[in-house]
Amino acid sequence: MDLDLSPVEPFRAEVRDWLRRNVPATPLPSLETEAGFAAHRAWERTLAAARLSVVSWPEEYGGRGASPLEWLVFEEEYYAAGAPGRVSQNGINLLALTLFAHGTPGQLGRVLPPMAAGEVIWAQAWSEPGAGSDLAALRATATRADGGWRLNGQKTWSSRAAFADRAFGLFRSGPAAERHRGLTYLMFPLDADGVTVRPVGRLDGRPAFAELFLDDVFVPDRDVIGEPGQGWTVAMSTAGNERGLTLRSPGRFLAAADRLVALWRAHGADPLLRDRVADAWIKARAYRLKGFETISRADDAGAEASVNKVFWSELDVELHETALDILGADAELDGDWLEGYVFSLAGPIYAGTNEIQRNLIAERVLGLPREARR
Amino acid sequence: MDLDLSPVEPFRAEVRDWLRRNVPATPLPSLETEAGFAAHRAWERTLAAARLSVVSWPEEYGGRGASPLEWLVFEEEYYAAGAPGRVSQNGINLLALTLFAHGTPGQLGRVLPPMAAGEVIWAQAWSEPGAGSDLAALRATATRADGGWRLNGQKTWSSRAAFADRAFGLFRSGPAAERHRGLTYLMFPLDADGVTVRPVGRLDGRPAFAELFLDDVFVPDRDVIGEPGQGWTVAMSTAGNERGLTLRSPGRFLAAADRLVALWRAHGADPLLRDRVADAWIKARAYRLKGFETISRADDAGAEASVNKVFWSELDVELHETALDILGADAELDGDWLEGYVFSLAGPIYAGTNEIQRNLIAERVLGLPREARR
Amino acid sequence: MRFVLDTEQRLLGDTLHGLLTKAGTPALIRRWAAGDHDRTLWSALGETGVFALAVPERHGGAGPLPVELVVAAHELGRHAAPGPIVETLAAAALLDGSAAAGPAAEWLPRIAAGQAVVSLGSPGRIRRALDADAADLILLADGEHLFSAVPEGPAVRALDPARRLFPVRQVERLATGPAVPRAAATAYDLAALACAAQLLGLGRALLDVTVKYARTRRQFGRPIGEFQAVKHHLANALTGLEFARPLAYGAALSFGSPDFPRDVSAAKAAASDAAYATARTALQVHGAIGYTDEYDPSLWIRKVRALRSAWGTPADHRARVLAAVPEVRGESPR
Amino acid sequence: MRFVLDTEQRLLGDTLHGLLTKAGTPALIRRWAAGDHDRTLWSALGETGVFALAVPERHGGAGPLPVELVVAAHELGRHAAPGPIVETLAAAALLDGSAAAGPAAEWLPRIAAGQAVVSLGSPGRIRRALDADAADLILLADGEHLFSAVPEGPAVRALDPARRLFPVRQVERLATGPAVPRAAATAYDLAALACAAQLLGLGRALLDVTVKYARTRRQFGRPIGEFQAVKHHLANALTGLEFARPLAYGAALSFGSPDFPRDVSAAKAAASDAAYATARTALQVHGAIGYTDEYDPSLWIRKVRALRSAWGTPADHRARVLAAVPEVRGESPR
Repeated sequence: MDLDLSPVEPFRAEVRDWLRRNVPATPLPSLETEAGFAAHRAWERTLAAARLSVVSWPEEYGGRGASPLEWLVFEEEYYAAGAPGRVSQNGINLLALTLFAHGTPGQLGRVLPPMAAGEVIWAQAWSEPGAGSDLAALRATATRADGGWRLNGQKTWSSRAAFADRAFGLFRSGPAAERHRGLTYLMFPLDADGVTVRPVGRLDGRPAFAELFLDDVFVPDRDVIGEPGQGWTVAMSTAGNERGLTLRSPGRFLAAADRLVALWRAHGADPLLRDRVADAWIKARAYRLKGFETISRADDAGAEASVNKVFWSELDVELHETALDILGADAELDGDWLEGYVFSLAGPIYAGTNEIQRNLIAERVLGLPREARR
Repeated sequence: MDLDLSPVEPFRAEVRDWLRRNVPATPLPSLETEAGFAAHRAWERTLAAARLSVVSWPEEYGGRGASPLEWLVFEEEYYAAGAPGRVSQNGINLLALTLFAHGTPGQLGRVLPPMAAGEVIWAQAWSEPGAGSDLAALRATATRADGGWRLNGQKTWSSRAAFADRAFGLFRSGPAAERHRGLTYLMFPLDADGVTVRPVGRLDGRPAFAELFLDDVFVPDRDVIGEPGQGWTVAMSTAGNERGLTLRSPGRFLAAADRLVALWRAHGADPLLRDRVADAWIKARAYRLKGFETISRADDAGAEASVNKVFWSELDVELHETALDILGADAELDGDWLEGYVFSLAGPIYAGTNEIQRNLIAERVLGLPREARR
Repeated sequence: MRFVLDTEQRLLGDTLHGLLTKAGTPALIRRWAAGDHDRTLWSALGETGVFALAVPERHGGAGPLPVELVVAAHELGRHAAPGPIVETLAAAALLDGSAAAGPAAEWLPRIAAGQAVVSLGSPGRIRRALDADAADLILLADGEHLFSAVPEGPAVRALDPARRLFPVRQVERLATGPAVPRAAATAYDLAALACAAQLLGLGRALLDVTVKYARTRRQFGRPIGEFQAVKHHLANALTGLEFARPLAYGAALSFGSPDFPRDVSAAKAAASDAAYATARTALQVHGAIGYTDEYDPSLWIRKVRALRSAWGTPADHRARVLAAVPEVRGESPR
Repeated sequence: MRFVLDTEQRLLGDTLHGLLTKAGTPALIRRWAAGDHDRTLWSALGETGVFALAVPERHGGAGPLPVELVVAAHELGRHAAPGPIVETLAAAALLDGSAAAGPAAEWLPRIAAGQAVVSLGSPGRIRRALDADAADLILLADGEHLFSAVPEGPAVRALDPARRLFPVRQVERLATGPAVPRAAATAYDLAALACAAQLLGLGRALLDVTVKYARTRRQFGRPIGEFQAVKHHLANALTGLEFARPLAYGAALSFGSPDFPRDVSAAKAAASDAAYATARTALQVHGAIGYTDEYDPSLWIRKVRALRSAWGTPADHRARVLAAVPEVRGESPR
């Protein structure tokens, strides 16, 4: 057992140096605004030009073939430098991982490079009004058409969709009674005929997601991922990744915890809040070390993704609640900490609520019996 | 709406004055020891001699017919004075309330005066090894015999039974398949032929409860409470009271919270613990005021007992955990706070676990649907 | 001793609930946030006597009636009514107690009648005046001086879009003397109590709407309210609110006694925690929809977060409580 | 970088687990509490090399090997092994570092071989020496002086009956100089780390036994482990333990670096909280039986509560962590 990071120190130094020279001195506007979205897209292009937008991908698609450890180190440096949020995150962390597992060579070659370059920004289109946590209850349909499929129905909580270019999601291509079976995984453009995008404001009023109304939207066969009808299985590989380290890397929390300590000190280091500040810092380190443990293991400990997701999502809320308590009467004022707080509140809800994750942990890791089903 | 306590101030003054003159200067030994039990029994006799052992009962049974408000005030003064724990509590708060509702005049006359006088100390005998939270799964039996019943089976977690005189509980007089039906409520002596009492230590090693083994124990008909086979209904009236104010009166927590504040100040008023100390004090006051609200209402808000039980049992644990954290490295040493902590840990478990209470609150107060049953 | 609302007090609550339901506060909140300060609701509240509760009879009011103020603030919170209502109530106490005879005679009858919208600030304690651009009068209490004030710049953007917070600067001195800080202290306590009551009303409304949602929203083939996790979240929310309420009424009844500040602080700390925990539960049980700007309960959730640290943070109030707990006579046995 | 135990380290854990399972610690704990200080298990631990992990090679040991110490302490905690094991390990570091050549040469080989039971105290930090009446040597580190010591009166009654805590007084000076406080600091950190690892083992054992109980115990016609409330309690316990573990191994790997004290403190605070939360869950899920003296897991529950505040409370350790966090270069954007 060791924690010898010296082999990756040259890579860390290169990343740190590049970021020091390139991270905008002034924070970009919120990426949940039109101007902010454009600025973040431009930043993705800057990253891509330095081959830093998707370091862990193979070189042929715009990456550097970085190891998981190098990726973790990249993330540490990225957030420590206060670099902008990643507007390409849905594509890079969800769709791309699915494509690597299930995509055709043609899809990989067509989809990944523009994603890496920040030319095409992707939105996810999972949820529907009647199917949030219970994704198997999806009702939006994909119907066979000449050379492709026709999409109909409604998607909701589609993050980034207010300003993104394309979206991916599951659609029902078989009878609803089949639930997990009979779903197909498709990609479609948000500016296609028949797509209506209605931006929806989140808690701070910013349009962080959108509703999508789909009226006979044509999708060619080549934009189906995996076999038609096998979308659930295909999507679950994405979901597994979504719930692991990639969705929120340890680097984010290390940086946020350092900022929290600085905020606490700047406000007089109130001993009343000392334990909570320390806990946030300790937990961020715990997540970092847990990440090293995860990538050191050959086997993929399935529900570990659930354990990680519960941990980081609650840490994120606690960390930001502590920051707001440090700010006291000023907590309600707009600013980085308030936006971070609003963002953190979604953590325990999305990508499988923490209640569902706890069920999975109890049943899959601890072996407790499943509930009586109706 | 008012909080005018002036009409009960003379009563308060009388109680306070008597306690000031009579509460032992040195704390009695723990009532979970043989010597301590005897000392507490003697204290009950002292209380009874001053007609202060059961102030809310009718005068004919040893009480003063005190109003609910007077009872609350009595409890406030009693615990503020640091008076000894009540070894008669099982009898006074559980059995007596059931007898007032369901007992015959003969039973009332025979059972209550010696209970009030501290001459007969009662233990409860509800749980069985296979029936803790799920009381309807009881298996110990009461079988018809000439002039009475024969008890067989095992009871457990029988609090006070290591040293008490008599016990009360439910026994199955019909088929087990009937669950809630076919139970009978009986009283029996702990020194009767066929009763074996095996004291069981709690977390601090003190024998706070016992196992009872019953082998053809004869109980005369006059010691059945209510109709045979109706024991569940009879017991539920006791349970309702058990879960309300009487099991842990607000006065206990007001006194404990004042002691906590004193402890915190004596240890340097560490700001790190300030919020938790303040919360305990605030919650004790909240419970006091909630008690005034409860007795001001004509209607009995059923599951209010569950709300109260969850609240005080968690307050009790929090309050004692805070005390132990104030004591720091000395927290593990024997003493009042540690014994109070051990005692508090039983609160969320007994008299219906807090998990069950939360179900009751959700279903009976909030109207959420019951779970699917098998 | 009868520690429950009497018939008349309950009637006041019912009347306000009816009025506010009819007014349709969600639309009003959104309009208020957009700068539309229509006073129809304000006038109606005045006619119902809400503002008169803080104004003494000699100035055309019926107060101070702290219990009724808690009843009213609870309903106003339950409907998340927008505008500087608490501030106007506090301003009444401040004007009345500051020995500012002229301004009191000028403004108190108008406040009582619902014809004046007042905001206020106080260096250190209340650094920004709520909805100052909608106010007929802005008060600024600074030590022994009471001033009128005007906004000094635009509103600061805040989480609750209907809370528009303005820095202000003094314009004219209205009163000077030791009565000013005394009145400011009373005004602060009354406002903190009204704020606590609002939080309880906000929490109650969020609990109700979340219970309703959990009864009807189905996932995995059953209403989500059937799941124990959801049940226990909601049972905890109820328990917190149930025990914070008597603290608020208890504080109201100690108005005028030396215990009033301590009791107000106990109520504000407990109400802040209970309402905030309920808001978090509401969000978690609703899922993404509760996180949505256009879903009405999100207006309640945002207001709870804001009021939690308005008129003193929970930590401020807990410190005040402990400072007021007397020394006990040594450590007594259990 | 490979941040998982290697084969040999896993083997050490498995060996100890086997040894301790066979030894039947519950009976040993009860005997130890009753004053029976039989050394069969102690010798066996010595033969397995547990104590040698803290003793340098020149004194007959194999250490210091902090990772292996964490592995061993985890298993010792998992079985709640009684006796001053952590104290003896800390004593080895103290003797080794204190420039007390004679006592070191005398005691360290015996410690390494499992032939010496040592306890220790330190004014301010460790006010009572654990199991002092069972010890061959009691050390007392006070400023620049290292003393041997003897018990001064009977054991103080404590929650965990197998933890017998004695006030001690100094007898003979063994060493003096600046090396003593340095060695005492290292010994303290190593002990706190071993204590953290014990807590993780205790927590793991409590989680395992509680999961097993929840699978088989039936109430209301089903195993209680089917209820969501029970599931979520246990999932939370697992999550806490899972994230405290890497902190303990991370701290072991920073032994000798300036980060060691900070990393030990992070591990001790997190392990204390995780193990204590697990103990509370174990108690709640078991119900009354978990609260029972004669039910073995109650021995684990009591030990967790005791170790939570032994070798520094969580608050002490959190303060130490924050004191060691460097100033960041100003508040960076998100």
